[in-house]
Amino acid sequence: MTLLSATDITVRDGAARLVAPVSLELHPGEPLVILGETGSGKSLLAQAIMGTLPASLRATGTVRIGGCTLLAEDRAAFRGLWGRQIAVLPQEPWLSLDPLMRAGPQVAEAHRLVAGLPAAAARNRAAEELAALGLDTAAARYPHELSGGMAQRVAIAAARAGGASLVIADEPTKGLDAARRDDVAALLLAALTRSGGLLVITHDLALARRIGGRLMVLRDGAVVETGATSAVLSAPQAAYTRDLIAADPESWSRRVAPSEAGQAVLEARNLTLSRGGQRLVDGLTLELRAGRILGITGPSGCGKSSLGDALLGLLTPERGHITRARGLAPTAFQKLWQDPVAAFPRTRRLGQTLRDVARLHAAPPERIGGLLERLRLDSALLSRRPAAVSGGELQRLALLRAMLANPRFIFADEPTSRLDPITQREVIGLLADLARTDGLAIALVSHDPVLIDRVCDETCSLPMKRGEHDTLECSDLLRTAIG
Amino acid sequence: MTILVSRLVQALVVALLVGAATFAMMRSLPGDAAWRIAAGRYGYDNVNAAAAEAVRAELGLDGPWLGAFLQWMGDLFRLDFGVSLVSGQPVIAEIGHQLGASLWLALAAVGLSLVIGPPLGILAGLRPGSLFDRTLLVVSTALKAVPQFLMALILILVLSVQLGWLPAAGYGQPRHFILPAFALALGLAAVNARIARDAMAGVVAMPFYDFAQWKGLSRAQVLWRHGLRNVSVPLLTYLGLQFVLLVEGVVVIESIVGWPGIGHALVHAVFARDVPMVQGTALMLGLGFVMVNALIDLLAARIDPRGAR
Amino acid sequence: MTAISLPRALPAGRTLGAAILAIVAVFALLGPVFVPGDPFAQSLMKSLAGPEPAAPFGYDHLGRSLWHRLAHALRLSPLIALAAVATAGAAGLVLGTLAALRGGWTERALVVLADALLALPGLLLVLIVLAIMPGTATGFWAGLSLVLWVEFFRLTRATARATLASPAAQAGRLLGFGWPYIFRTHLWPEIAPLMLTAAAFGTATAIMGIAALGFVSVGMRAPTPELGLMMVELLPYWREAPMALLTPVLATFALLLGLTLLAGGHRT
Amino acid sequence: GTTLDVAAPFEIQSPEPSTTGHIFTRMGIAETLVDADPQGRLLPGLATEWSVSEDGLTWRFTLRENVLFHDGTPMTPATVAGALEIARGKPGPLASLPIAALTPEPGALVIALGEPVAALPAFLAEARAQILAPAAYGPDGQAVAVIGTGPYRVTSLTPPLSLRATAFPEYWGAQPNVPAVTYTAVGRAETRALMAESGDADFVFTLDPATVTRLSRSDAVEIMSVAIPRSLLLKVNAAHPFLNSPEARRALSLAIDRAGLAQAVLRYPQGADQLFPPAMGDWHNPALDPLAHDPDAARALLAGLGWVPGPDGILSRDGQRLALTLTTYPDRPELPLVAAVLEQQFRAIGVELTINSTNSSEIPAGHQAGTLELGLLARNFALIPDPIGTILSDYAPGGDWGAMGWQNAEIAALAQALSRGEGGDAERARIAAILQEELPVIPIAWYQQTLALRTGIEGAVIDPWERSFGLPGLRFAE
Ligand SMILES: Nc1ncnc2c1ncn2[C@@H]1O[C@H](COP(=O)(O)OP(=O)(O)OP(=O)(O)O)[C@@H](O)[C@H]1O
Ligand SMILES: Nc1ncnc2c1ncn2[C@@H]1O[C@H](COP(=O)(O)OP(=O)(O)OP(=O)(O)O)[C@@H](O)[C@H]1O
Ligand SMILES: [Mg+2]
Ligand SMILES: [Mg+2]
Ligand code: NI
Repeated sequence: MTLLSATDITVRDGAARLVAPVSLELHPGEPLVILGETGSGKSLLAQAIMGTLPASLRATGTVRIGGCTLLAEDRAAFRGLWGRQIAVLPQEPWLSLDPLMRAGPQVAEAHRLVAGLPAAAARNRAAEELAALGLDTAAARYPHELSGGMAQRVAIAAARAGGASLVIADEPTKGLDAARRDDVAALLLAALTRSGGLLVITHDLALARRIGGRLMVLRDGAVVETGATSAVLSAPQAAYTRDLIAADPESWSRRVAPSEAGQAVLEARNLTLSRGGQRLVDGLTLELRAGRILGITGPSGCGKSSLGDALLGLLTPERGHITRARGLAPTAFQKLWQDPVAAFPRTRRLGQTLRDVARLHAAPPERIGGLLERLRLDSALLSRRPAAVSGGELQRLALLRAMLANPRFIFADEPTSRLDPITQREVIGLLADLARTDGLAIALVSHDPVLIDRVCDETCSLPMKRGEHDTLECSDLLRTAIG
Repeated sequence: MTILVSRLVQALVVALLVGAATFAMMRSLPGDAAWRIAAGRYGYDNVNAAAAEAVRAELGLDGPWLGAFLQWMGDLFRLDFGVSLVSGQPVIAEIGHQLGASLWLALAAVGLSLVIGPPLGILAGLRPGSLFDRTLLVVSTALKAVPQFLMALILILVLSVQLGWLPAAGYGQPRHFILPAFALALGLAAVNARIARDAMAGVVAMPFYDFAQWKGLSRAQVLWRHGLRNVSVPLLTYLGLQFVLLVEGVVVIESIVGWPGIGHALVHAVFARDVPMVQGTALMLGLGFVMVNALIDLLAARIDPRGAR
Repeated sequence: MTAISLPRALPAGRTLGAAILAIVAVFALLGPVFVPGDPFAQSLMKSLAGPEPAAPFGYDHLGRSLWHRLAHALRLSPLIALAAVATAGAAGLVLGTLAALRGGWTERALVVLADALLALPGLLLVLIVLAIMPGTATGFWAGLSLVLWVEFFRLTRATARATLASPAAQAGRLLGFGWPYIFRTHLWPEIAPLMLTAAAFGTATAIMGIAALGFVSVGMRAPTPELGLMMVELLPYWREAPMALLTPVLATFALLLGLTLLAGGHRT
Repeated sequence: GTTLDVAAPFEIQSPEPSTTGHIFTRMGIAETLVDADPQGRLLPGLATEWSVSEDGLTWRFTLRENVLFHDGTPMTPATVAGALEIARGKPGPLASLPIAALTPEPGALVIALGEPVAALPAFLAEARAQILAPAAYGPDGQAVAVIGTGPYRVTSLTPPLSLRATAFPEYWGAQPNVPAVTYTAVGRAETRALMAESGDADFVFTLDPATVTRLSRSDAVEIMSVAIPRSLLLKVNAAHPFLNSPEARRALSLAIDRAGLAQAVLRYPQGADQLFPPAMGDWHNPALDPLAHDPDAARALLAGLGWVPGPDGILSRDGQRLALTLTTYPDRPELPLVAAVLEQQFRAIGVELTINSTNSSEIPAGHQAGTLELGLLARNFALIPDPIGTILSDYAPGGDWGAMGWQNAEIAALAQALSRGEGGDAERARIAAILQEELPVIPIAWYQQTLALRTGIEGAVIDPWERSFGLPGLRFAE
């Protein structure tokens, strides 16, 4: 018996085919995990199955849910399934809750209006469910007062309140650290009853292992491999899947530290940082030497980026000194941003931007070509704008841009958090190369302890301060996203 | 709390600005104030050198600059606006009378415009690019292109002369409000329909709006429970700004329907060089704007707890 | 990778807007060439007479050809409005960028000033400026600029703050670029579309503002053909010659519609 | 209804007679010692009769008995003297009179003059000479309430736009037919017309030309109009180097198409062919050569003065363009219109005109400062019901609203004599002739007063002296 079966789903944007015919089945009690390259069509596939594609795209194929068969192009037909048959768990849970309504009512309204409970009963049910998820106090709070994990749980409760047995979750752990990731996985599995279904899209192999069930690997809109999750992960058949699994930091070999330490490029002594009236870093002392990689870890919102800003002189420390090695140009200190798209001028072609930098630093134009080759980038990319190249490519272009300024130090702020494992390995590998060959000092920020362990010569772990960092960080996200 | 403090600072600066600007500008106006005041008082048939001299002697208009300015600001901060140069009545009493008339008119107009504009705008915003959306764009542009005096005239012609439902002009009874308020409201509605439309289109594009539907709520339920709530915040913020636009309309409408309000008084005061009246009126309008916006800030903060801006 | 799902119809709207404006401009510039005539020449005996070949839109109350008056009005009114909008836009851009760049007291002072100016009815400001320079185009330009700059300032400041704090601008600074480069490549592309929308609305506000002032007898000086003034002049004859009155109203409508469509879509 | 609603353009500033008195007399609330009939003949008002001494210096006004103010207090010689004493302390016609003393005597008021003023009773018929009760005035002489003696008593006064009044039961004369009246100030002529049409106002005062044509076709209202002693004229700075010869002024006059203006713009049957309109009775001189329209003659006159046309058709002389600024005011909507027409008609003879439509005070102020070049204005010759008052102040020798930079000893002597009560028709005709010859001001049109009356109201009479609406005489027809 199948809960859902989708046959020959394609998605087109005009003439361009974004998802090739893909078929899949969901069975009761057995989760399905979809892995794949960035931009391979995972989200579009899920959206086509749920009838939630953006209006500009066209889908074909058939979807059978429960007793009825629907045509993928007939979006209106899916309406009746939402909430009652399919619980849709969106990618960004804190953006999915109405910012102006308290959490409780957002769950209760589905009980009342979808499941048809009377108002008082709906309120009680919502309160019970939230309490069961460990959220007794959250019911009366607004979304911006919830942490990411809390918002995630509220969204799950709200999505399922209508009584749907089938849960579809698109990257539910994006941007979360390991502990929080496991919480979410546990929650999704707990919601999966014997007769229910679960479909999870992710880049994260650890999450895939936790979920189990069956696995499907996508690339360029087509299925590369399917099978039981544990089987595929332990014995991948397709080459791409093998690469993917091999690219997991878990399987990286540890970097060999250069024998002799270079000279100090940057020193921070007794550094104390505060932001928004909150002490983030207290009396930190560190030294960055040429050719060495310093790992910086710590939970979300603990001040990793802020520390970088202070080291680069973008943020004035409350106390302490930062000394740069004598004789280095101000532009010898560069940064790689967490989100590379945001770090390029939106409207300018990439080539133009790079040429501007080369001209400013009196670098010969051939230098760009040389670096492109070294970073294994196609020169055709230069005629595009930042939004039109992939994340991995852009991160490498960012590195290229920084290299044009002849840096001695690079602060790499979570440079791979949005990338799939293969692209992630490429970028990190490049950084390590640069440290070795060019003698760069690098500070690498990541929330993945394994990655840090494999690459870095030494580690600086920022502790989580007491207080409500969690909440604050979420509210920041909300504000930038909505405000 | 910070809302109120920042608005308080704004109010203070408004007062200073009004004080200094009215004083400086009215002093630097071309021509002679005594003459203008005399014309305002005695009318064009009777203004002559003797009348201007009498005014000059009575008001001591030839005093030195600085002393007059300091005296002026001092009085201003004691909320003593002095006496209207034209009518001889205390400014505060005149304004008190007129402000009431204008305020009710303005409120009636805003109320009416809210009944007309946002519902249409929301309907259009739900389906951006639809025929209804485009029609609304054309109609609201047309409403903006008809000057308010013409709008008032058309309404009088239809509602009073042809249908005989409403009085053409006058002041005093509730029925006198309807026509001028309507004339003002149509212009405002044209604009706030656009605002509501854009806000609604924005809200519809938000992930939470989709998510609410994915929970299983019907379109109407989502609109009612999530759409309106989220549209109301930008609409409310815009409403605060609208009071400034309203002043322009009020001036025109008041002079066409014979409404004893502050806009009408303002025009007369500027012409007659009635400095205390101009200052009092401008200050009242400015402070009124600040107050309305403080209220709106508070209200918006209640609806939207994420903190102002 | 959020998909930009602005309706495809939008560029069509823009094209239509541009087409309307082009027609208006062609009429304004070439109308008097197609049908030669003088916007000031009166023939009292033709007062409010209907159209004829020499005056395709008929005559106004003083027997002047509406065709020619309208063509000239469609040069003057948009000119004043655009000049005011340009000045206000430039001032708003400079001060807004300055506020976002300098921060601190400069920013606070400018914000308070803009807020306070906003609290004063624009009409009052224009009235006072006009009392100093009565009835001249310069007076309107000055008064309207004073009113309009606040919006451009607010817009620029908000965008500039966000943009300057963005990783892209930070990267530019780190790479050693100067402010002019940052302004050109980062700020301006973000601000320009917003400015366009605000400018379209500002132009509409200015044109209607001039009309409203004409109504309280502080408009342009008498024989000058100007849209607002034409409406005010023809108002007394609304029943005798409704088409004469509607002529400037329809022209204003076309102008506003063109501007609205052209600028459309960039409102968030 | 039992209430008669009046709509008129004048705003109520305050209870003060010096600024708003004309509304109170028009509405039949306050009265003056002397009254006037439509022909300008003086009639008894609060004074029943008056006489003057041989030397013309002492006037005696016998006061009406049993007159009560609206507050119930009786009118006495002392209260009358007090009211007039306050009135002449304020700007107005009374202030210009050589009054030596105002003495209350039993049953009468005696006015002693420093020199003879034959028109004194006419001065006392002016609205600002209205008699209010002592309680109407504050300690500084400013009126704080309207307590008059007229047939209507104020029940509410709400400046700037409205006033209500009801019949005063103890009025000394006949009770009015209409028991209650209201007054609404409506500045826009269009609105007033629509109020007449929609029935919101029963009596609408002052209609604009365009409205008259339209309303006269309506059954709901009746239009009445009468010629009034008011002229639309061009005030000329005769001291200006371009305008200091009578030929130059005559050229300007010849450039004006008065008939066209009157018909198309003002919609009157005819333009002015001399300064004084027929409504001024004795002052109108039918024997004068009418002013004509002849642009060719105008050009010839200017050429005779040494002006030659430039490339753009504008004349110039010694390198100076014949460019002048015309100052006018929008309070009367027809003035800017006429100015626009003049601009074209003057251009036709090579004179460039810049129109400055501004506050009305700019004309007298420009006169005083000597900076005015041309002023377009509407002059009321009947500020008091005897035009000699206005003639004296405007042309003997010159005045804020009259001749500028122009003096004529003969006119001055004639006017002084008339004012003293010496001379008659011959002197008046001579004054008119001199003005026609010299053109210190250029007449353009004579005015008509028009009003709209709701159909079914009877007994209306328009007062050409603009003193009264004649409300007590009105009746609602059955
Ligand atoms: N609305 C759209 N219009 C046109 N193309 C789109 C649209 N949405 C997505 N795409 C394109 O379709 C492809 C697949 O997108 P999709 O979002 O499904 O990728 P994904 O596998 O979910 O990637 P990620 O892991 O980055 O979320 C991408 O190349 C993307 O650029
Ligand atoms: N511009 C700012 N003004 C005030 N507070 C800020 C600012 N930027 C960040 N913060 C606060 O400082 C704290 C640390 O932020 P930071 O970005 O350094 O954290 P992080 O460790 O990099 O977190 P993440 O892993 O989410 O990137 C957070 O609580 C955040 O809310
Ligand atoms: Mg995706
Ligand atoms: Mg960070
Ligand atoms: Ni008025």
